[in-house]
Amino acid sequence: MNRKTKRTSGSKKTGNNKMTVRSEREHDLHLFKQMWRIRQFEEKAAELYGKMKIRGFLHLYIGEEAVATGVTEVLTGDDNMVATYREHGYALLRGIPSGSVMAEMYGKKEGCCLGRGGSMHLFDVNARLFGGNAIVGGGLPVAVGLALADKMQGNDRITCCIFGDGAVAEGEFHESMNLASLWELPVLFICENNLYAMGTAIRFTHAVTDLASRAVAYNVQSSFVDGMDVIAVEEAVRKAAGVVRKERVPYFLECRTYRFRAHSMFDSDRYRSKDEIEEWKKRDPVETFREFLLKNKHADKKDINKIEKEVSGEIEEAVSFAESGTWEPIEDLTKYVYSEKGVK
Amino acid sequence: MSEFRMPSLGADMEKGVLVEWNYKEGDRVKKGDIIALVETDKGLIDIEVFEDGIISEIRILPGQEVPVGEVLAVIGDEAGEIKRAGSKKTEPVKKAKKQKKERIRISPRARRLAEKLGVDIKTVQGSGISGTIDGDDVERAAGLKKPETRRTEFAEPGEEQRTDAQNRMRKAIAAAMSLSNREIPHYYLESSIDMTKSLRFLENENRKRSIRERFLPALILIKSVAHALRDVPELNGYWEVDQLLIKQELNIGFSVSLRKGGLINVSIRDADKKKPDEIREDLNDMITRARAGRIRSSDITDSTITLTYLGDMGAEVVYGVIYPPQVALVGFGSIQQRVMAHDGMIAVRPSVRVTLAADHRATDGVSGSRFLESLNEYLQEVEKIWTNGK
Amino acid sequence: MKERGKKIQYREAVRQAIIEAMEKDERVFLMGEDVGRYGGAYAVSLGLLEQFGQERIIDTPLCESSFVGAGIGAALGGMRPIVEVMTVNFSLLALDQIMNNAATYLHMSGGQYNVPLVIRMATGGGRQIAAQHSHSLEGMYAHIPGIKVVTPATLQDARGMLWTALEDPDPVLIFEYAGLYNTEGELSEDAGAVDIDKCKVMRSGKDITIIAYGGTLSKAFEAADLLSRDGIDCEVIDLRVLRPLDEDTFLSSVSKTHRALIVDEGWRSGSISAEISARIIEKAFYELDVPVERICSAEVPMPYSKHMEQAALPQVDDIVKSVRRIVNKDE
Amino acid sequence: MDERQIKETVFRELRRVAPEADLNQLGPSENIRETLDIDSFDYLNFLIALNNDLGIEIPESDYDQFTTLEDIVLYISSRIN
Repeated sequence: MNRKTKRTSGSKKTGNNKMTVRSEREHDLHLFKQMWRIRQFEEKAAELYGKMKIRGFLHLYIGEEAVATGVTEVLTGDDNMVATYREHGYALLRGIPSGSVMAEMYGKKEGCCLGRGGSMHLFDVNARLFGGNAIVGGGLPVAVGLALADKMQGNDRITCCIFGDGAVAEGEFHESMNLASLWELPVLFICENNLYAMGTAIRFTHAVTDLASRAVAYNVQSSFVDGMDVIAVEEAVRKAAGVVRKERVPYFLECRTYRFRAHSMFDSDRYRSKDEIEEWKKRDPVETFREFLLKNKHADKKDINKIEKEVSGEIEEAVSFAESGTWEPIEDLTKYVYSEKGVK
Repeated sequence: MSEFRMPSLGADMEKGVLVEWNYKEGDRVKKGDIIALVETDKGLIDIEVFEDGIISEIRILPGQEVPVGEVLAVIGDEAGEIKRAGSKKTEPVKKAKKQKKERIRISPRARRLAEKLGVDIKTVQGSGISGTIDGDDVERAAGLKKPETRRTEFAEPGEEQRTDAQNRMRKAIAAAMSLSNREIPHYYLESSIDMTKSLRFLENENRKRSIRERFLPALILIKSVAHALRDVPELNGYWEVDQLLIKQELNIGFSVSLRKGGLINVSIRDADKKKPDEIREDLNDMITRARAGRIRSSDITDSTITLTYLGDMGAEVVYGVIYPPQVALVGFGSIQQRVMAHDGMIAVRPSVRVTLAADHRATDGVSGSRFLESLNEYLQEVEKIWTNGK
Repeated sequence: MKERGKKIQYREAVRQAIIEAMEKDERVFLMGEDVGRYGGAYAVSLGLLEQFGQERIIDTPLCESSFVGAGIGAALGGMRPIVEVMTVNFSLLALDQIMNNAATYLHMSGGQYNVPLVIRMATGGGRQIAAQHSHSLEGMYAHIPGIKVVTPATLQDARGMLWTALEDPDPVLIFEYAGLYNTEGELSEDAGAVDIDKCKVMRSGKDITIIAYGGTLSKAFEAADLLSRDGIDCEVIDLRVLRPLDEDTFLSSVSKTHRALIVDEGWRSGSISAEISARIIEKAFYELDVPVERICSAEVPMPYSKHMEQAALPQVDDIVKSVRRIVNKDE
Repeated sequence: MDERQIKETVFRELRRVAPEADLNQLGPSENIRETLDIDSFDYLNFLIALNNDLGIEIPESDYDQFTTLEDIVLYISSRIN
């Protein structure tokens, strides 16, 4: 954990819109807990997938927790978010109860989308989460549109759009960056560069692997940050979001991170070496932050254990909530294909 | 008690479709009655029964296609009457299982209407393409609708429509001709015959008769061919497997062209024994039936040789193709005025070019030319053969 | 007495609809290629930039996927966008956004997110602009649950469908047959919103039901007139809406005439006419006297040369010949 | 019997022999047998029919006066009236 930049004070606004002023110590514990929630949730999801409770595709966020934690720490509850299929962390941290996320992955009616979306398509109106989107690059134009609507209606919120290094090669990345810059729209583009587009390393997918440098072609401010350092990520996102919120223009932030698990449960992970994974695990965002807290006396064993207990309780509850969930009645199959008459 | 079977109505016929019965179970029939109508590649043919009796059981339903030799009905003698009364007669046994049952083409609407109105779809005449029955047809059959006339003036005038029957006939003729071409090594002989004497004889005969009994030139040709064949019997027979079977009876197949195309060889039985008037009447009946599309089975069976005469407006000469299993075919061109040598001088005479096509497996050129010679002799003294005296 | 409407062009009727919508609801805005300064590729939006300003008449770069996606986002964000994709041919670039986002958000989100978006596209061939510009793919879009597909063929529909579509909480695709923009007709002064879920019997008859839409409707009318001289009485139905299909109207018509002919400029295989034919056979089988027939474009990439293109497209002559064969049962 | 009635009778008998022929296409001076493709057999039946209907004898020698519609009508009207 390299600690070059001096920390600004704790965040004025936290993910859940309450004005909380925390001491640095409380703030760091909060960050650790958020990451730990994601880590435990994803580990449990992997276990439940093995037990056939969760089916279909499952893309785990293990290794990238620092990015989601940093990003959601800075956004307000009123900001929009458009994410991808690797969005469990964002869903949890944007305030969707872990039980309803787990139930959604079980396909239960109590899931946040009645079990229709599943792991890749988590939506929540209250959290202003406009989806997990399983089409690589599919969410970018939608984020641009959301920002366009806000600009037209004079709203001061910003729209955060999350995508991977794979999406940067999609035509829609180019089209969306151009539109956002051309129409001066408040879009925060967050690129989670985990070095692999599914099974293809970045050096095989990009002529220019320094993704942040792409933004200059669209006259969009950009920077990159070590995606394994939650403090650094939070700093970078705060700066980026500040530009977007104040200057009402887009910003492109590349978070350089790494996923410790395969692309998805079907992936045999042959395209990278075990050593490379072990090397990156040495910079595990959760473990390195735990050591940092203990070393700097920001936290002691008791605090950490308390967090770990709370989180494991939350996860147990989430699982039992999902287990006891019900199936959506077949009769509702065609519900919501179109709106019932009169719904505005 | 005897079984009435599907007769073979032509050497190449394998099966026929029973179109309709003229009698029902329990009816009395006598020899020669036309018991049913059958459709073959050659067209609709009336089937005669060859014995007296009572129809005790009808086995095949109208519309069914059955192979030659299949039992169509059972004809009992007087006793048959009792037998039938005793056992409860069930519906004629449907032999449909093996053969393809002729599906009635009927639209879904018509089928439902027929059920509703209690109309038997087998009795409904379909006005649609290839006889398909539609709702209006059923309503008409149920008397709910007056017959409708169809406006057709936009159909291109004079456009010939080949019906199914004509197509089948064309196929049958094609099959026979190609078989003949493939298997029969034809040899051809030709000669020109002065017709002056025979035409004059005919004119005198016709002058004595009313128009109804007038003879056409074809009669002279038929009678002279018949007598010439008596002199050269080996041209009158069948080639069976690998040998010639000379036939006792002498039935001349006479080619009759049909108006909308196609050809039927009607069989003039015992052409050598029958009197000219008998032949004229037979010919008249058979040609009228052929052209009306209602030929009888007996009209076209067991010809032993074929004679083609293209008529007075036909081509000069015709080189025919033998109808298997026959071994010869006599072809007459049109009777025309031609230049001929007569007693060393040029003369213009009505004459006919006649050809003989013969099967080289069965006969040789020498028989052929003897036939043409005797044919010529008879045509010079027609009166001799006319009264049947030899 | 309904006072006589003045003569206007189809494109003018569409423009009037856009103006009315933008005046009535400030959430409505028009976005698309060349809709502002150029006045629209088919001059539909001529003058709208001057009237509403560039905040609400937005020229987009040539990026169909993202400006259609932006339209979806703006609709999610509370606006009522009208996105104009110049022609259906270019909409293939935005098909992912339409199918995987617009049509899917509501259902996949368990009913949380509506996408009240209208997308207008020109469609159809017949103007010698060759294979890549002459597609008629409205039938393909009508395959997608979650969106509505309408095809205004008359002035009343061109004028009236837009407002109803904008009020609909779900995405509506409006296909304007390019060949119709120049056509003229009368439109009454008080013409206004019309429904977007019903077919319309435009000409009643007893011998056969001819189902057509968009570019083929006028051909069906012409054929019906010719055939009336032969004493054949055709019922002509304007589909108006390809999804959801208003079955009741064409099924009851076929129950009267017992014969159906569908005229569709799409390619035969998997076309909207195939779907309609299947539904007639499934639900009006016992009303049929003859198999349902279809006249569609030849299954070829549209050729440039005029004679070839005309040979590929359904023509009045084809309709007349088919109806004569069906009704008069000649070979 | 006027000319129209004779022509009608002739057409009726011709139609029996050549049902599908289009008689109103038949020119007055056209050779009937060639135009309507009627062979000697059918033509004899045609003459027999005229004999039945009109009771006139048509000897073979007169055949050459029986080739066109005009000739036939003339021949018959001269015999009957």
